[in-house]
Amino acid sequence: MKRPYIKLLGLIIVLLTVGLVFTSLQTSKKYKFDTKAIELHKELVSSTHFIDPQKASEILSKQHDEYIFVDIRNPREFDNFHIEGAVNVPMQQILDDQFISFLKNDKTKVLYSNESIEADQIRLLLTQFGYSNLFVLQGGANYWKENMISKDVFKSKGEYDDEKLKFDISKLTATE
Amino acid sequence: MENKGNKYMNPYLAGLLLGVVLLASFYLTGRGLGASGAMKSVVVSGVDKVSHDYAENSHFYSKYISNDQKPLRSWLVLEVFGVLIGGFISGALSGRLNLKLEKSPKITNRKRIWMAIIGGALFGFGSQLGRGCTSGAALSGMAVMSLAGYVTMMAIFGTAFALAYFFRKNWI
Amino acid sequence: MKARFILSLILVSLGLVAAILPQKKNSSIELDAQQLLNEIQQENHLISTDEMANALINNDPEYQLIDLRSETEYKQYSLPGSINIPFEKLFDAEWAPYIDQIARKNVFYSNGTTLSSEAWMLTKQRGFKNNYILQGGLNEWYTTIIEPEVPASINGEEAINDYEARLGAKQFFTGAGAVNNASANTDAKKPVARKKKKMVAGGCS
Amino acid sequence: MGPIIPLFEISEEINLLIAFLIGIGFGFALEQAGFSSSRKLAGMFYGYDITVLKVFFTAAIVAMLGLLFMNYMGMIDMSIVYVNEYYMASAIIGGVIMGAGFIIGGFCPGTSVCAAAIGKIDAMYFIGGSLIGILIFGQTYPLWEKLYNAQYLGSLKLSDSLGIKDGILGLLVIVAAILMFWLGELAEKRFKREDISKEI
Repeated sequence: MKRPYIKLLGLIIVLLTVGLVFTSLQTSKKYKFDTKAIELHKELVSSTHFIDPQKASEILSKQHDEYIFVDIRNPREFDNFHIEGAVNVPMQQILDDQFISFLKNDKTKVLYSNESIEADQIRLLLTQFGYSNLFVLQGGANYWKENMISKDVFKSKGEYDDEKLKFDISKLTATE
Repeated sequence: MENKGNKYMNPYLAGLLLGVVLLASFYLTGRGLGASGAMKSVVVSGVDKVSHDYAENSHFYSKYISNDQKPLRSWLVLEVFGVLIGGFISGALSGRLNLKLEKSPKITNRKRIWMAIIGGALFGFGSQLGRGCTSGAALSGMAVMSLAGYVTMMAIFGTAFALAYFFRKNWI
Repeated sequence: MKARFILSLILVSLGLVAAILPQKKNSSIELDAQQLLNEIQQENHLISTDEMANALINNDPEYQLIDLRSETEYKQYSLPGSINIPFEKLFDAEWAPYIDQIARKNVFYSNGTTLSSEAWMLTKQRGFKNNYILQGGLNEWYTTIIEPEVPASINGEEAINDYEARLGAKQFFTGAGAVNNASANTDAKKPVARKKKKMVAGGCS
Repeated sequence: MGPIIPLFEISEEINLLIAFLIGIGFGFALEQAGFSSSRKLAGMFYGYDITVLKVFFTAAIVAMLGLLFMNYMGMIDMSIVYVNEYYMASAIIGGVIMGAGFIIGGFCPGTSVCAAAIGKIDAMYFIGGSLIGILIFGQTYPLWEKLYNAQYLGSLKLSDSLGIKDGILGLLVIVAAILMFWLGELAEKRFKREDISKEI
């Protein structure tokens, strides 16, 4: 064996490694989060991002222009029932370019889903993605549907806050 | 003439090659290279074979054995196995394959073997205490700028230099 | 000699460049948005109350319930074996060994699902693994486990089986076998194999 | 972004395969550099052959620079990369013992495996000795446990403990290494021993 072979082999190893490193450079299109989780956590603790149905109905009746209701359910559900004036952006497609530009405008967006959890998660996702002015409608479409009496009259009854205990806790503690 | 193929690579080029391998290891696995860890795995699994209960109760061995994990099926063991193959390939390509006891002509074979065993034992012991050997602690540690890496490197080479005079017969 | 000089020059200049470049803090922990969106939709992170009740009955050590509500609420009532990490303290250093670990499945719960899903989103973004959500929270726990609804007969055999299982679970959680909260709380041990800062286990020792 | 395996949850088998491939590269580089010869390794301490110094520092510098630039380009998440934990006492004492082992035995564990692969008998004895040493450590571990865990300072980086940027430390290491290379080559000329150089 002569030396050139060894040099060649060394060169191949180097090239392979370099190639490996650089091929992995071409990653798919990534949406980087801008807001760090810890900052977001502080924000969640210190301020609310919920809008209760009462306030939402006031907004709607006064026809505030700066608010947009965003329905993140699928089109079928949207066609079935939706809050008047709401825009349908199905959550599956919320990261698509067309909607991203829509979500970028300065208006206050109120997200809702059937209940509030999915909307809340999507809101967190978008906030982490650098969007602001996002709120979540408590109770979601389900609550809205039950409590809407006529076009402009909204009767708030029952519980819309997901985090409110819906049963008597003393029943549980009494059994100890 | 037969020694023509016996030449080693230019040290700087070999260093570059080694550095690239090390870098690849960091990039792919997030860890550097190592060797003594694999030897420890061998020892641990040996002790485990001999007496599982003993290994389980020992503070030292029990760290490395758990029921669903075989110490020999680890990253470092496979890596060292690769070193064996890689070294063999290189030796074969450069015509350096032959059974040989390398020593200074001033010492006997017997002495060289004992020296190798004692040196190995010291190195094995030290690598456990120092959490890594020249490759794992010093080389990989230096690449990631870890203080432990630099300290270990200086301790190894410093001691070796300091003691070199006493063992000159072995090598010169 | 000349080659050596050039090589040294290259090395030093590379070093100079490295010294001048600002030190960036990269974090791979941030997921990309699409990935997170997919995970939200797949709902693999939801643990149903039935599943959780089953795990508790079987004393499954894999699960660690984490109560995200306030301390007062936690003291009033909590699920057996749960530990209390109020939502505002989620990222406090003292809880890091619980939140960022690989040994057990953390199941976040609150009264509803809002707090737990927020906690999940945040831990997810920080790259912590093994965090789950108790679906529907305590409210659903109550309606499915403690006071399960009697299925209408048309719901078929499966629903009735479920119901029977739930009745058994109810017995477990409310009857004589109910776990005392005070002792359950001290039960929650630190996870055994805590992963340090998500680093690769390495070195050669 | 790397490191690839921990981030993308690559399966155990592939991980082990990569370990094997990296090991081959490692072994190849070591053998090509001449680390399979104990007298060449020991030569560094007598000045007649400073290959070890050259290879070792070149490799460390290449990997270090690579990591620095990869970090700058956002290709690697250094917070996941393993940084050796620093236990001051055990690092120093362990290092001293290893140094003694190095000059007596003529190998370190990695090079001994590499040397054994091409049939060096002394390397095989060295490996056996290492196993014995590890076994001794394991058997007498309770004696050392305190020392082993003393003065834990965490995964400390030299740059952090000096309070300088990683890049500046990198530059310092490069300059120091070039100085050492220069001194080493002078020593090589001064302590040249033809007979040994041929034997190796």
